Amino acid sequence: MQSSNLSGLSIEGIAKSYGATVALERVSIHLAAGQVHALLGENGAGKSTLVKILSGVVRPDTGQMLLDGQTYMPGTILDARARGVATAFQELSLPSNLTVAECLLMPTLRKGRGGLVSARRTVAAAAEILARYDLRSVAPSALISDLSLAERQRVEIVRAFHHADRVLVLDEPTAALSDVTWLFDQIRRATARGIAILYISHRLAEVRSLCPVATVLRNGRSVATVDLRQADDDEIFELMVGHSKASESVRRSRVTVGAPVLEVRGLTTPKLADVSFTIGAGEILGVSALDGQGQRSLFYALAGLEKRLAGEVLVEGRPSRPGKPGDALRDGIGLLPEERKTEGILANLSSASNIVLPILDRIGRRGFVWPALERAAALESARAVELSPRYVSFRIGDLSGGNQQKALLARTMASGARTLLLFDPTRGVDVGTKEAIYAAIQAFADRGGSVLMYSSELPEIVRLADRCLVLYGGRVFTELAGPELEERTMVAALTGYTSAPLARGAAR
Amino acid sequence: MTPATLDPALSASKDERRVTRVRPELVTVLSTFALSALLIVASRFVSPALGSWGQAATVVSLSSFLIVAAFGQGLVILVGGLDLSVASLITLSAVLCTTWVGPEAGAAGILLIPAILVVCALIGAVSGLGITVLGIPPFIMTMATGIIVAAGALGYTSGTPRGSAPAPLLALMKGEVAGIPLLLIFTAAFVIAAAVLQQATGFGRRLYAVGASARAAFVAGVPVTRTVVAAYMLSATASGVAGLMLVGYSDGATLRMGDSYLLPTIAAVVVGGSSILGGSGSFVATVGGAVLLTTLGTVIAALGIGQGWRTVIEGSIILIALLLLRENTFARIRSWFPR
Amino acid sequence: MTTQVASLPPSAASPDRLVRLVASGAVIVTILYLILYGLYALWEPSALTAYTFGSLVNNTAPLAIAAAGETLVILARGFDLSVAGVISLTNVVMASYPVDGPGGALLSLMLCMAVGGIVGAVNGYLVAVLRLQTIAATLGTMIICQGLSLVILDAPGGVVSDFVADTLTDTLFGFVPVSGLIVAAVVGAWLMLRRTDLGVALYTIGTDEAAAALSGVRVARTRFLAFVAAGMVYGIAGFMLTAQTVTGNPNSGSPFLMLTFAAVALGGTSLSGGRGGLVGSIMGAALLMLLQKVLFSGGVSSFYTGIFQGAVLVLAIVFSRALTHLLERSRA
Amino acid sequence: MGTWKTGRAGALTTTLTTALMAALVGTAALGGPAAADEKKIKVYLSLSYSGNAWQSEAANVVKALAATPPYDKLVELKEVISGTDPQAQISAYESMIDAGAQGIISFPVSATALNRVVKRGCSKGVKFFMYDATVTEPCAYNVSYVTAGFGENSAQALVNALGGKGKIFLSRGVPGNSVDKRHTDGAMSVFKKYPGIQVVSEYYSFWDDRTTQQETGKALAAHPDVDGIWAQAGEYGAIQALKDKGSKLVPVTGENSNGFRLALMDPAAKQAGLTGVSAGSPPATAGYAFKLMMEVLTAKRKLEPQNIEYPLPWVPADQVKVCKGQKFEDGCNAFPPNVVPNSFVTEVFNPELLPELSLQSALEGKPTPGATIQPLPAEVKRAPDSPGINCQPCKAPADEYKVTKVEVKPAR
Repeated sequence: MQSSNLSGLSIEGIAKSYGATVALERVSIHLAAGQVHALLGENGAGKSTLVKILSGVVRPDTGQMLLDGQTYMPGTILDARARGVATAFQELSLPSNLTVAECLLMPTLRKGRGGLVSARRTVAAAAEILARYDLRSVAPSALISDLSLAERQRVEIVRAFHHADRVLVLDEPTAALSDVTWLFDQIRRATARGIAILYISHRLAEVRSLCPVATVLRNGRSVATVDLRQADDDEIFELMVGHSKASESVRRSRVTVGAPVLEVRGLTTPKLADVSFTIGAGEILGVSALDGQGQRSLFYALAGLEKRLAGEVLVEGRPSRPGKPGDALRDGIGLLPEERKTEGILANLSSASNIVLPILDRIGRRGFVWPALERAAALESARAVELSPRYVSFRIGDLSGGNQQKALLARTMASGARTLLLFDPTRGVDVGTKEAIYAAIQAFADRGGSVLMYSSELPEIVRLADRCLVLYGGRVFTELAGPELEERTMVAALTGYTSAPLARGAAR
Repeated sequence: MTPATLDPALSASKDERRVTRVRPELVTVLSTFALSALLIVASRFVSPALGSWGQAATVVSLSSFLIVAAFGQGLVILVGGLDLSVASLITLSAVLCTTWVGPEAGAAGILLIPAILVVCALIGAVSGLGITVLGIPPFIMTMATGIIVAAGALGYTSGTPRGSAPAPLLALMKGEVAGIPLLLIFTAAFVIAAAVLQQATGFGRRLYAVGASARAAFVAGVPVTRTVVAAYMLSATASGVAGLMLVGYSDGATLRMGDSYLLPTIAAVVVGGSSILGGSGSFVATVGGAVLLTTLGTVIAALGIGQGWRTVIEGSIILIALLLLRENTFARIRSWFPR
Repeated sequence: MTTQVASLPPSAASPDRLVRLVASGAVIVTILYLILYGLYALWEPSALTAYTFGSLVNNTAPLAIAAAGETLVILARGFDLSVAGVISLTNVVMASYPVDGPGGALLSLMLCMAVGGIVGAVNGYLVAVLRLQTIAATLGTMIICQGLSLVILDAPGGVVSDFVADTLTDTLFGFVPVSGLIVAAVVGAWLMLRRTDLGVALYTIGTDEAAAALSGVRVARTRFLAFVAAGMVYGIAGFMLTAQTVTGNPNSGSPFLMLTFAAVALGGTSLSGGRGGLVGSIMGAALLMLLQKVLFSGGVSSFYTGIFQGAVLVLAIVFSRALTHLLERSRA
Repeated sequence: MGTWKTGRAGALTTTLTTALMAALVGTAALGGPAAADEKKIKVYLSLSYSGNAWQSEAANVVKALAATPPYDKLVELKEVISGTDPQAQISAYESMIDAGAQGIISFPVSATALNRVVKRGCSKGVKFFMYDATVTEPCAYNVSYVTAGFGENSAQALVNALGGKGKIFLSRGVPGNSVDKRHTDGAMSVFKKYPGIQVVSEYYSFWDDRTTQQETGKALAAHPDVDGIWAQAGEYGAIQALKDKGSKLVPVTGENSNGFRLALMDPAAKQAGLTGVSAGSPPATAGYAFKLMMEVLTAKRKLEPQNIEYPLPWVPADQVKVCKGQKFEDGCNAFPPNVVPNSFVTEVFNPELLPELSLQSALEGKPTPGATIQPLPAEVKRAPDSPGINCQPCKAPADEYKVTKVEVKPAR
């Protein structure tokens, strides 16, 4: 454990409530300069609130923070930056109308003649920043809206690095990154300069490779600070959830694969060429690919969100040509979309309303969907994904990302679809929630449903899938099954046998 | 408070952080009605004859048109739109009612009343399709349909609407059943039916979903286009009903009949706490907003000061009401009463 | 970098700025304007005289400036109904307190902008600090302004100084309308504003308020300033309206309410914020005013004017969307 | 809206637009300026907003007269509706002047805002005839009843009916309107003389029946014991509001709606306490103004621009008489309820000045079969100056608010 130390950031007894909702009860952490400190905790443990307090977005009700021995209580993001504290947020905070350069320099851009903003100087300054952090592949004049999710995440991270002279907060920085080498390099360089880093991630392996110490947050309190070299995964897990965890990584028991449920023949879209496969009843087919290899197009074309150029899709023998997701649902295909924030949740509504959306007509009595009926149906669906009943009547936008994801999975499963298209179902989700989601997916398959699942995490595929398609350049590069379905083979296949193993695969 | 070490009491994975359960919408509804009642009582100071049941009855009858029209406006706002054709549709249905049906209408003539509402609904469908299929902003599309419908009504009547109200509408607006004004019964029934439609049917729930996020609702399989078009059709129909009620009330139609209702419908919805951006709000709160605005009108009308200052006071009270109805205010009041 | 970066689609290079510009509302509405003006000139040859054009510009200036002000608020994702109130208020203030001569005109202009700025500050405070919904708060201030206008002038009348009445509606060198120069000055100020941090922040909070806040933009301050600036611009609109009508009228602002929003939307500014610009709104206003002329010269009159107006409004939007679509497809 | 699905609406939009734009240009081209008949006198009728009975009747009589021989061969009349926005009317006048108008007959929406364009028109030889509402530009002809004392005369009639004592409502017109102010000032000049008269409520009805009904209803909630109502146009709504409240009616003075006139002669209403006077703004002014203009344009009359007063219609309750035919004949001045709507403004006729008109002209703008234009009396009545209404700057005569129609009873 760290002793009280003048250099770095000390957080002492911080508490924060929103009205009657208590987000943080008592949190104390010391971030030492030059060290990467992990923050672990389930979704809803209070991590986001702590991040907001550190970044100056909200002020704590009680408690104090000391930065290098001086009181630190930022009122705005700019206050925090002025003290050398910056954050790369989980929900990326890059306004989509700006260019990369503007984003990096906001709110004060470079001025030219007459004190007016000079686009040229702004771009030049940004190019310099991008170069400093080895991100030359992103053009400083590109619009944020034109970037891929991974590129946006990188820009977000670079911006935080740029403003963080003393303390850097990285909230799920790898959620959209398939490759973490670049990030880890930057982190090492930053710590070498004496910057304290608070690192938040659900990926324990990642955390172990970076951080010597971790603080565990549970129900709004910092319950323990542990030396990661001396604690094993189970101990950490127990600290996080408050009880020991069931054994992990059991390859799912293979049920006999039934008759074909989803048959795809020669599916072609502008980003996908001639993809064919079949999923049987009770089967989970994994999809693995690097960013942007057409996996999104595959899922969206099946769900009626993207136009098909050619190919045929049969659901239990009947052709399915959905023009919109509603049609796909009617054919028995349910989609869990990629972007939770924009395509998934209805932030203003309760979780219950979110969950029952596709089955409103079914749960009604004589056409009336009374609140009690909605709640009852939602509770039943929530049970399947282990979503706590108390969250069902909450505004879904107020829930943590993991609970939102559970609710969305509950919605997709409740829709009655026999084929689920799950696009990265555990993105940005903590360990406990992951387990619940895995269990729900397995249970669904065990009941005879068929699942097409893309995941950015290889172990997930290895664990859940019966077979796995590897997409490369919009085509099925290979199909792995049985003993081939393990991480090393997959890593090779992902890159089309072209390069060294990926960092993440190697790290595991 | 527990120190930052492992605490046995915490070993059970139980989240003890408290959470508020009072719904802000409920508070808005209660507040608007309470403010209205308060205004009525306080208006005794303005004139001794005010603050009576008679005044309350006036408020109910005057607010009924606004309530009906604001229902439609509220649905459209709920799906993230705005209906500027309310005024023209009120006028259109009034004009069609006096010309098609008229005072001496028999049973066959009465059947034309639903036909009028169908015309309104079709116009609403045009607005809705323009917005969903052609992607025209609701503001422009409904403004355009409004202008077109107004011009059509003008041309159709050559400027002079003929005829007067059919007997059933007169009865609706002025009749009584067992001493209770028929209008009150009708309005109450309308409010209940409309609130149930909005809050407790699949269609109503889908409206909320589309308003909260059209994209997410679409991905989740909601027929967004159909839902939005239906909202505009219902709005147009509600305006049509308000027009029919106005015909019964004033026993005739004029071409400017609806003009004074456009901004009040929006104001009623917003004062009732719905977000102008869609996805939130309840019809009962809108009713509260409509009643509050109408009460305000009757009280201010009795003030013995010039129209200029009267208008200033009206605007100020609307602002004060909005400030009082903010969620922050509720939170602050709640914090005074710790549990 | 590892290979996977190479396998990604190349990071979106600087997009084709020309296509973006052409597809922007301002350019499309200008194209529409030119088409309609051609039609107008075809039917009414005097349309091409400096006088007719000048009087059209005079007629357009108040609405164009009002729409310009409204754009500032709409870009920041708001609605400002107080535009109608401020125009009435500044109009009656000017007619009640006329000051003669060029210095007087300048003083009046300052007064109008101050009145508008104060109303804007009230709006800004209600919206940005007290967090009322924009449409509701500005409805309240609009009503209050209308009341105050009636208090100041209870019937049309008042006196407007000759300098304001004559010079501001005149033409320079026989072909440059003075009112056009004022509009140009507003545009100039806008182009400067766009190239300040505030201007960038304005678009940003309209696009994504949460992200803007996390990027260090002071959201409340930006929104407050947007309302103040908009109010001041409405003040200029009231000033120009007074110059044109040479009279005070406590109801003079009312017709502007819907028209400003129509002009903004026609100009390609998204009513949900973040996209568009002030030049488009000005051209949108010009298009609306031109439309009256075209319909008149085309022989459309009487009852059916409204039907054509509505149809053209819709068609203009559909046309611009279609053009944008075509351009985007040709780029792809 | 429209953004939840991507790239679907585009193609459809494109096709539709192309088709619609083509259609629009096509129609527009077809509907282009009709080849004007060079020999005809080009006259424009500029309306504010043809949204109420008054406006459309006024427009209809002008249209009917223009189609009555011999004018049907002489004049080419075009109607333009520009709304209540002065700027729109300025633009409309500009267009008319550019299009070579010889005469413009108009209901001006502002007494002062149009002056500049009117002046320009005059300098190009255009004759402006304003009916009912007026402009202060001296080169225009104003034909109006506004100076004829509606406010003070009807106020005096109400005072007389109340015996000089009682609580009254003022049901006014449009706030901030100069005609409303002229009427109200006139009325107040009378009411002030009677200490027993107490104005307990003053509200604006926008000259509309339904608004009057609602506003009167609100006022009645505060003052159920009202003794009389002085109303501008919309007066029939005031009577309905009284009826909504119960059986008691009170004296009401108002303008010329058919519903009001019928109510004044209804024995049951009289029994319940209704009496009053129907006076005020006559749409017939438009017809008179048009005929004057045509006589000037056809050089049958030499008349310098001036303010001309149209006589104030004045029908007390005991003089209401229902017409049997299509016109005001034998002193009748109202129509049966099944013939015209309640909001119909009866004073669209004038047996002496406008014998050409019938109900059909007022309702549909069609000429009366067989009628021909009759010459107007040579004399016109000059209107007194009324600052801000028909002149600026000028001084009102000392007897501006002189009561002319009824006896002035001394205050008790």
